[in-house]
Amino acid sequence: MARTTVTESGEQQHTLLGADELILNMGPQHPSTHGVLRVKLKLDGERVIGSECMIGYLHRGVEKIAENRSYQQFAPYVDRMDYVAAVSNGLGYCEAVEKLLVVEAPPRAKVIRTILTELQRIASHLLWLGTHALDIGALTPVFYCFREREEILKIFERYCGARLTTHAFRIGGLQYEAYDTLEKDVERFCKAFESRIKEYEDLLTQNRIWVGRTKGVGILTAADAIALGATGPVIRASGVKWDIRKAMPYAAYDQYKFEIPTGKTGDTYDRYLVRMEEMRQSRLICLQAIENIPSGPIMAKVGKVLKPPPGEVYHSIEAPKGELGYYVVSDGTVQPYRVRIRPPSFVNLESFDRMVRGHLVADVVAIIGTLDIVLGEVDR
Amino acid sequence: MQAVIQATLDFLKACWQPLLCGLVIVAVLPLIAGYIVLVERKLMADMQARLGPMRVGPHGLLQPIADAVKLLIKEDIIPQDADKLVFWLAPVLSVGAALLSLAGLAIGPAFQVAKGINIGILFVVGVSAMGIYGIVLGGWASNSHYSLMGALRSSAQLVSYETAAGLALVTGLLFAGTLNITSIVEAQYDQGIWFGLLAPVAFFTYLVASIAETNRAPFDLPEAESELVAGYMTEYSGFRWALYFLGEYTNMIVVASVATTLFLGGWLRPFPRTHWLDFLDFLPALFMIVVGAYCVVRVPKQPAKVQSLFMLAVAGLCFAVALVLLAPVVLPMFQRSLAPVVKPFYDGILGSFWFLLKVSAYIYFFMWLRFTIPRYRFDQLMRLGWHFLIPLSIINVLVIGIAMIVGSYLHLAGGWLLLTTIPASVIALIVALFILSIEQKSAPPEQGRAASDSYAG
Amino acid sequence: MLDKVIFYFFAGLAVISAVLTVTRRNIVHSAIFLITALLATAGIFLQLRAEFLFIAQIILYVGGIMVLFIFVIMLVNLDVAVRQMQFARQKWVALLISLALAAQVGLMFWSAGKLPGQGLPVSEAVPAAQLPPNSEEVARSLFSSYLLPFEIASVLLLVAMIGAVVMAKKRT
Amino acid sequence: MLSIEHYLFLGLALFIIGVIGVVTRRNVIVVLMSIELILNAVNINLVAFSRLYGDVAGQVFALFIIADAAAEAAVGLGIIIAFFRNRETVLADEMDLLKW
Repeated sequence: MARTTVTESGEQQHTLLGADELILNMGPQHPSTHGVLRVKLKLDGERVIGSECMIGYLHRGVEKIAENRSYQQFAPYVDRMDYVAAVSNGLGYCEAVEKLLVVEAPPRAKVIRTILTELQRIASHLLWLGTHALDIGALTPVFYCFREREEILKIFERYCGARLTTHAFRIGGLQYEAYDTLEKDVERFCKAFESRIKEYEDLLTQNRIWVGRTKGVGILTAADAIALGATGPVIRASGVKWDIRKAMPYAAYDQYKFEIPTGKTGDTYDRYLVRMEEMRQSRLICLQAIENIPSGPIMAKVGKVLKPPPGEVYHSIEAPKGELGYYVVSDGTVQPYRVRIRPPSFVNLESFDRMVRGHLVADVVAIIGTLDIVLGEVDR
Repeated sequence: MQAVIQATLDFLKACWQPLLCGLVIVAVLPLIAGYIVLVERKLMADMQARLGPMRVGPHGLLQPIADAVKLLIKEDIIPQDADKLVFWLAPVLSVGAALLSLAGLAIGPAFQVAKGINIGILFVVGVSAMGIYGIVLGGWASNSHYSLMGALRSSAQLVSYETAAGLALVTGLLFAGTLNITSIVEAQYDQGIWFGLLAPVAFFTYLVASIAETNRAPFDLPEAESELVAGYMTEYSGFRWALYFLGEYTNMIVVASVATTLFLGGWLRPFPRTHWLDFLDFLPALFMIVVGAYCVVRVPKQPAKVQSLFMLAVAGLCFAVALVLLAPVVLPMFQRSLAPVVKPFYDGILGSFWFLLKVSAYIYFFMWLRFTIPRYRFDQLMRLGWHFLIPLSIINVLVIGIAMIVGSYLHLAGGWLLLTTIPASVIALIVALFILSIEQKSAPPEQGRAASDSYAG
Repeated sequence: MLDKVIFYFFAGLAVISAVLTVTRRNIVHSAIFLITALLATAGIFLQLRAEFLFIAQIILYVGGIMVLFIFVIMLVNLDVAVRQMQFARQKWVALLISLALAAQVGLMFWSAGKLPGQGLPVSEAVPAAQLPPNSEEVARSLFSSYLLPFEIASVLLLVAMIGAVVMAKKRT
Repeated sequence: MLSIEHYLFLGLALFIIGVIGVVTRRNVIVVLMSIELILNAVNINLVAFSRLYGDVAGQVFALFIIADAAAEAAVGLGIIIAFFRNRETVLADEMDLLKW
């Protein structure tokens, strides 16, 4: 057994047996680092006394690619960042460029965007729930979650022909008119989904082992969460009522009533509860939105060639994982001068080290799971 | 030379039966284990709204064979810095201990490899416990952190839970008064009630501890795939990995058989001396008839003619088996003189039917748990073992012993013993829960500290 | 004849593994060979019709004590230990002691004038078929004639348990 | 026929090997393991005589010896862990202080 001494600023950690720490490389090929995250853990026995996240295994230079593509051409690339929530990514980018162009999508487009984005939020949370439960050892929820996610993906497929990297929206509105039975499909899904959430909660929420594994694990206080710039369910579970949909409404969110669920302690269990409640709220938003989809055009008047006036804009939306921001700089040509993306997963990953210290290896996977990171977005 | 040959012949003459049984077990068990895996996958699929293996053979029936072939022809990788000898030895130990412990088990009054061992059930428990070396040494020899952590977790876990399991067995043995497997089952026949009903707490303790001992979910920490990749098996591939797998499933059969023998009446049917339940003897035949009838019903729904014929053949087979099963039960009713002739058949078939039914139910429970609940964390596992199960089983031995003495003063026997043992079990449970609550009050499970001491247990 | 084969097999196994136990550099290998030696001893017990002791040896020694050993070996730093010198410079002392021991026992055999095979056959006094059931017999003896030693042993184990916990506890 | 001397010689061999291990090895864990060997050698003698006289007392005492070995191993290994924590070594000849 190879124990390697860590000589890091002469800091002598006191371990259980007085022996050196054990360095455990988790990932980039590990079943529960959700892709290619590599975590270097300093262990004392099984207790984590330090950690370091190593990222970049999925780096594709998305931001650099933007500088060599026209505005429309770049839109499909953002789908490949958070590839389990492609619709939300697209929404953020399209709205940012629209802000830069000083155009606004027509109301009908806005409502349909909202519906699809909320469905995407449910789909993303379902994927999170399934894999998170799988990490903690529950084998079954993942298949139930995929069953419902499949329904959502079917709606996407019928709408735009793609399931994963949808490229559903266009700058200025929508390319496709909603298909005939969209409302009915969404309604049917939402009606069925109520009981399905209950099914997941039956399996997990009151389960002693689940509570034992998640309660008190990976606590992030509100102050820490703010200091580390955490957003999305992570900060809300710490008790901070921060949701871009309410704070800076975009798309059609100002028309709908919904709650922002918050937690108290900011542990893994709270994050679980917050996300479960968010799925319910998303379902309610969808139900409200399909009641009254305004008629009218789906595309604002934008030219075939987009030449935004020189300037810069920052626009952020509430993606399933947190605040997804696009900072777009235009120099007046057909290509953006610079696109900087603020990915929620990357920023949330900052709190990882704070969360895992003092926990066991088993908790590390629970914490990676609860952060709900997507490496495509972290590495870009 | 002559003497050696003579000795060998004597040995063979004396031991041909156990040797043959052993050979059959070694030859057939991998197949059985493979099909348990298939059943597990099918059950899991059923509970998870999907189909499971469907491609190899009808409904994936040939999947185990395909898997076995795949594993056999896979490249055998030995890590460069591994301790080669130990790396080679460990899986063999694991599967060897599991197979060896089968020798002490009795599937029915007629089927036992080594008959009348004086130490019976202790032999099974002791030998199967040696399988831990396969895990610990394999994890160590792989020279990988994940493997080592799996090995450490496993040794700590097995040592802790073996205590609880052993004490639960002691409680059962209090009723039996013998270690011999056959005598244990006969004792349950004499009492007319299973020991599992007389000592429910002991049965529960053994159930939990046996899950932990076989490294099954929710106690599958040594191989927790989401944390330790595959724990002690991380560096193993191909045939060696298959050996571990075989050892694990054989171990499941072993613990299920021990529980069945000691707590669930072995090869006896439920309430073996309650005569109005005699109709249960027809159950295996009835079961086969129902399966056959179901096949017949399904025949018109088959898409192809070949499949219809296949279904019919299966149905015919079922009916034939049902006839064979019925004969020893029905014939003596008409012809009293036939009774002693068919008795051994009757014992053998019915006995093994009940035994295997109980073992299957036990294993089914394991699987059901695995699909339903998440995994414990290591410190939680240790706390459950040391703060709850072990006190519970110690107190249980004590109070059940007292209950038996009280029962003997009151001249209670059989089902009447429940009058003393059930209150005793309730007392044991209450006291153990009380201890647990004191434990939790005095030392709230604080994260870091509790965790760091978990191995010390 | 069969008895003899079994005895020589287990005896040879025990001696060879014992030698390997004290000579291997790698402690884990040492432990593995010690396990083999203990198992071989268990085989000897079985051959002597001491069935209960056979299984006690397996459960307690092999399943309990040796697991503890291996556990501790894995906890303490092994890599360094293998590279260090394994044998003290007391080889001659060891040789002397063992020679003295062997001489003493040899003298005893010589004075008795008996070699293996010439002395009292172990299974003559009571033939194997007439032995009472072993575990019952051991239990009866343990809980009647030797009840006090049994209780003392349990107190010893309790003390050892407390002692081990106190020793191994982390001083804070 | 197997005579009692067979077992005595086996016990002697194991005993001597154990003594050699205790005296020559530096690693305390191996020393402890050698002690287990010695105890086993004694057990063989006890059980052999028990068989010879058809008296189960020898086996009972062998049981006591096993219990004793368990106690000894537990305390010994506890000491080793405590020692390792303080001195980061398991070598016998470095245990040269009465107090640390």
